[in-house]
Amino acid sequence: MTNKSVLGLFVDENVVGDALSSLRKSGYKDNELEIMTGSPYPEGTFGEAEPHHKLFRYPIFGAVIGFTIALIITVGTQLAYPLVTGGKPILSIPPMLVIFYEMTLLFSVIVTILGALFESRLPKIFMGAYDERIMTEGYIGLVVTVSESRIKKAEDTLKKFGAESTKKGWE
Amino acid sequence: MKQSKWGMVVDLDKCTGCQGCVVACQSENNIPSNEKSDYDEDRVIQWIRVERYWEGTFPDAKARFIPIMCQHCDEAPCEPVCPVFATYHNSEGLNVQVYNRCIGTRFCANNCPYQVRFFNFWEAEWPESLKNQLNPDVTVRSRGIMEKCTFCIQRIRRTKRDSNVNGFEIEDGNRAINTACVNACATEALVFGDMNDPDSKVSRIKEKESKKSGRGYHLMEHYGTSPNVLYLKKIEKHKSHSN
Amino acid sequence: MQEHAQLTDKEITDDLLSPVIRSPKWFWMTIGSLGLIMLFGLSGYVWELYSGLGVTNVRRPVYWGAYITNFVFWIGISHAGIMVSAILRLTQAEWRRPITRAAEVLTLFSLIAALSNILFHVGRPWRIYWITPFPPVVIGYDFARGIWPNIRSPFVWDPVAVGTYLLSTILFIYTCLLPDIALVRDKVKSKIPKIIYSVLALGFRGTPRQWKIQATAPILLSALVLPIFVSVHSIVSWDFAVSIAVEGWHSTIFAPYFIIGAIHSGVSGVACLMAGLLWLYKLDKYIKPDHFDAIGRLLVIVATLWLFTLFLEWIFALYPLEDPEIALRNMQVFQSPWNYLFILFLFTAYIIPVSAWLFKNIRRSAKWMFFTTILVNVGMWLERFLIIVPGLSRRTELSFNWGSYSPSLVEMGLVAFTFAFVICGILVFARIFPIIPPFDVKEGMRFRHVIKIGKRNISAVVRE
Amino acid sequence: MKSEYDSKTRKGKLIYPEKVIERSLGKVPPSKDLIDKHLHERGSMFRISLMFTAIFSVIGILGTIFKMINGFDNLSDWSVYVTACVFIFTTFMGAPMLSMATKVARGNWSRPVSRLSEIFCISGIAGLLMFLPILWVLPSLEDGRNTLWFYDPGKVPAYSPHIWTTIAMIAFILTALALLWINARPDFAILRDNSKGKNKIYSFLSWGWVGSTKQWNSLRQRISILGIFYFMLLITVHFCLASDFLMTLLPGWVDSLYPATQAHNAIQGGVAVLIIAVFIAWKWGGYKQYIGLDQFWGLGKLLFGISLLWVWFFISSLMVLWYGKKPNERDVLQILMFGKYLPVFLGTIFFIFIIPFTLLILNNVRKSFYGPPVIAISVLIGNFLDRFRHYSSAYSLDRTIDENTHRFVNLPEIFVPSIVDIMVILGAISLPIFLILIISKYVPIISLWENREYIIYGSHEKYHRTEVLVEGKPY
Repeated sequence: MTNKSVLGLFVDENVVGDALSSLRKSGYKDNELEIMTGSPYPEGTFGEAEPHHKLFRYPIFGAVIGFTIALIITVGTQLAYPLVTGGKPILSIPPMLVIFYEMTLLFSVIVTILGALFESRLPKIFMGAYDERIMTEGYIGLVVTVSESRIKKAEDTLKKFGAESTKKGWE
Repeated sequence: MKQSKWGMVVDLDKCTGCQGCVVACQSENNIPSNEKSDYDEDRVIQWIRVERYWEGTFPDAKARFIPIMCQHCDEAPCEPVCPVFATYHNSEGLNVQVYNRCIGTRFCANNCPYQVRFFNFWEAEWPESLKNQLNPDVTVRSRGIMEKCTFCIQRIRRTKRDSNVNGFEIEDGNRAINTACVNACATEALVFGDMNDPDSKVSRIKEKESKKSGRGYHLMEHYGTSPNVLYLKKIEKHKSHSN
Repeated sequence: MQEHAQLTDKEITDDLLSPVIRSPKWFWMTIGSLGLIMLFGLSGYVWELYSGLGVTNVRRPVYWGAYITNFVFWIGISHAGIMVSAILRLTQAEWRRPITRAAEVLTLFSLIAALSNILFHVGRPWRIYWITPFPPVVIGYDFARGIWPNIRSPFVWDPVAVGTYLLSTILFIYTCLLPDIALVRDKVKSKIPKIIYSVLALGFRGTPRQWKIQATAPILLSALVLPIFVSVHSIVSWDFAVSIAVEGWHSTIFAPYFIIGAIHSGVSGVACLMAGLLWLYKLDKYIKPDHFDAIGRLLVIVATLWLFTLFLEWIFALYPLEDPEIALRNMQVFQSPWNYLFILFLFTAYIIPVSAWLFKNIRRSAKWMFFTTILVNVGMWLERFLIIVPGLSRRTELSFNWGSYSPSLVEMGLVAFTFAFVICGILVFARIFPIIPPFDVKEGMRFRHVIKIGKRNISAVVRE
Repeated sequence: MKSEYDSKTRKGKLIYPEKVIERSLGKVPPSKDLIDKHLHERGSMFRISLMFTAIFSVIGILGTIFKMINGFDNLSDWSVYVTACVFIFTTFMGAPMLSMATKVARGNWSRPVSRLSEIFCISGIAGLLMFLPILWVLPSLEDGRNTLWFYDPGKVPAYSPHIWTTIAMIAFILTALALLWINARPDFAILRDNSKGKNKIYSFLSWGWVGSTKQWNSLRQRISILGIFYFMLLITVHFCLASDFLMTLLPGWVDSLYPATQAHNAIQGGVAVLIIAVFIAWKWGGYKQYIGLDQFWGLGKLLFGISLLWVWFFISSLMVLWYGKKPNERDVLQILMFGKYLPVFLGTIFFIFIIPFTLLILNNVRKSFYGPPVIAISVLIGNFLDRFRHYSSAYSLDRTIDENTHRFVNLPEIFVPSIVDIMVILGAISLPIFLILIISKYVPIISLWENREYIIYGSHEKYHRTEVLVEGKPY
């Protein structure tokens, strides 16, 4: 069963807030309501549900991975070819520290990026109901994604609150 | 058989600066002949070179000679900085250079206090007449890599192999195992041998001269590179330039 | 207090995307001329590859020359990019908004330029991959090697560090670029670019969740990239500092000395770039005198700290009173041409610019900042040259081997190539993506408040 | 600026209006409560600590006198004394940097604690007092050691290190006191007008401060100029101490980074003691509603960054010395790190880096009342061990050198402090605290005027359906 989504374009933050709360009152869940803005607003400007994320955990995973790889590479290569150079010990710690450091940071960065993409639910293949003016002209979009039966009511609500234009899209 | 540790003694009081060692080294190790242009642009390749210093002023000016080759340091600064293990310390105490591995970062050359490492800026070339005198035991180095004195490792290897095959003992000072420069030295200023063998000539000289009264010293000792080449020089009344 | 222009989203979008939508008049001409310079340099490189490093002027004992100097220089420039953007993000400085991306892009291209110098430098560039720890099995035909890299060598630390830096820079830039790619996607009309941009934008729609990640990820990444930034140039400095044989290199201050020098030259590079962009793209509404003022003040502090480290380096080089060291310093200061270069370096790197930046109206004028910062970078290039070459010309006890060096035409050509390459790269980037992040500017507009005390309007900003 | 957007017809283009927040200074008077706290409320805690620090200071002074009686010739006898003296400069005298730095960076969070950091300026007097005997301890340049002054008889006086270091130190301390006074002048004026008893002193201290615009502007200029001077002199003093009073006494040690490292240690230790002071003021001083979580958070972040920087300094000098392997470098590594002093060295690393790094990396430790102080204490311990590692080894070193190997014949054992040394350490720690407690009777430890600015410029505002913190940048 496919959901349908309707988008309303607004200009005034407070109006969006009112629309959102009234939609909530008339029984639409938070996961059905979505706001789209062309640039960041402070959290909860529209009284929307505050998104929770675990981005701070990813670097630690990455660090662990990187450190292990560095450990394997450094110790492994030095033991695989135990050639004496300049009377330095076969397992010399200070150079290993350098490699540990770099690899740890490298992998924590990579994993953090992946985490950022995942946490912001990207990549998204189908845009659904979307309008280009949101990005370009700073309109605020309010998308309601529900089943066929309730889509009409949602659109009316958006209209009632004076959405500049509404358009439908498949999700 | 016992692990040998090769070393050399250079007696500066005997050296006449005749450059014989240089020529011998050039012909033994397939070093391209150094033209005038090479000297002009500081790109000569001399695995062993005789440095000449003037002491005093005319009329009583003395020429001092010091032959300098790779010191085969036990704690060589040039080794650890090579990213590809092209130079490392082998089990016989030699600081070996592996030409095939070298990628020519020239880091080792910077790190050598004695400046005995040389870079092949051009492809090595010989006049047609000299093509046949090249030593078959020594690789002709391609351009873009470092090279340096090897204590004629090819001679060491060959003699060892022969001794294993024909089963004769390598006695000290064997001309087959001596480096080319040592063989060529007319005044026997250069002595080559096994330092682990207590009664080899090298060890005996080292024993004698390393004492407080002795003439022995290492080149640029304050770097703490602990070289395997021992220099002998009698310190005269007035200050000498060569150390 | 500067006068804030209030702009709508639409205006901002049109302003900042105009060079992306339609290439400016001067664009192709500039790219072409830069391309000629690059071609000249590259032809020199081809010759070098064909006939060997003899075509350069490096010689015994000065085995390192203009290429390594240039490498260190570009690494230095690359530092400020991330450093400026990361530190400003972490401290939530409001004036960061228009300049962060330009700084990061500068980092990206200068890093690539630096890496190219290594290719020019080594004797057998086609074997350069041997310093990476690939298992010999993978490249089976390669019997000659059959060995791992020697991780004790600073030249193995370098690729690890610089590679890490480059990769994280690219990812960093892309993450911060996402919303603007989405913006361009919605702005462009023509077919094929639209498809490409939509693929790159990964379907970014600007939901609160996405914006929250967009706010959080850069700060987190900055915190991760700053340590990399510090380590990279320390490691580059250790290339020199670990070698005991060269006087004037073996000094423990080198890591901080190089880092602060890098910040000095790099922040100047960023200011220079900003002035250039301001002039090229008419960005007066976004890049304000206040930005240059702030950068100028930062630069004065950084430059003075750098001078202090320079002082430490010199005083402790002379402190043991060893002959080679004294001979070297003597040569640097008293012997031609090094003394002229040294004086030039001191004046261009510190005396002229810093004394200029002490004046408020010089700090606040883009033109002046442009020229002074260019001066700084001339000086910093000279600084690296004066560290590397005199040190290598070996004023040691073995005076038989004293040498000298001056770059050859090929080397100069390749140095010019790197400069042309970086400028060209930044221009091309600015043609493809907005070089000033529109979404960040919009956010800045929205977050601007005013605290009114009596008649005085005090500008204030929102901290979340 | 108003929006041209008409919400009836919903036409026109949208403009971001600058949200204007009305404020007036009249609404935020200098807090009466703060003034009362400063003038009247001194808990029994205060008196007890005053008493104890006084006693310990006397003990320390006695210890110093004992040492003087034993004479100045034996360097190793004084090694702990020097350690303790330098410890004052690497901890207490570093604290004011925080206030200077944040004033230059125009941060808002640090306004409530900046006075606490300035008050530490007074501890410089203790440092100077402790430094004076060392002038007799340090041998003159005639003993032929290497020096930064390139000693040649006739041109450079044999006592130039002593002279220049003393001059730098006095200038440093005078600058510090000037800073304290200039920063506190407006508060003195406020107290002059609000206090019954002490207004004689305050009217003298405030030196005719009426709070005119001219005065405020000149105040800001002076603070920034003196702040820069303070930083430069801090570096200079540590440069002199670290080089002439330490490095030249350890032959073969050429570490051009160490002076910078010690200056950095000073800033780190300064932040640490400041955190502890803030914690005390928050817990027992009764300033709970003035010092909040933000202050601890900011200080924690600062300490974290500085500790990371410290380990970078340390590694970058270790790497060069370790790789170089010259004879003298091996000796130095043996003496300072891997030889007899290994336990002290490991302790340093543990307390000064590992603990702060592993704990402060967690945000909820940074953003807590009890996390930062605990870590600060460990940093201080590490700081002392570091000073001890360097100074005591350098002062109790047998300088006979083998002629052939150019290396030390015998390395110094770990110096075991005697009872007198313990007394000196106690005194060195408690005398500055004693001075600070004394001065805090006269200088309010929460700056009245900066606290007022803090309230004005940082405000929570309503933003549509949420609330945001709006921070003003007045200058």
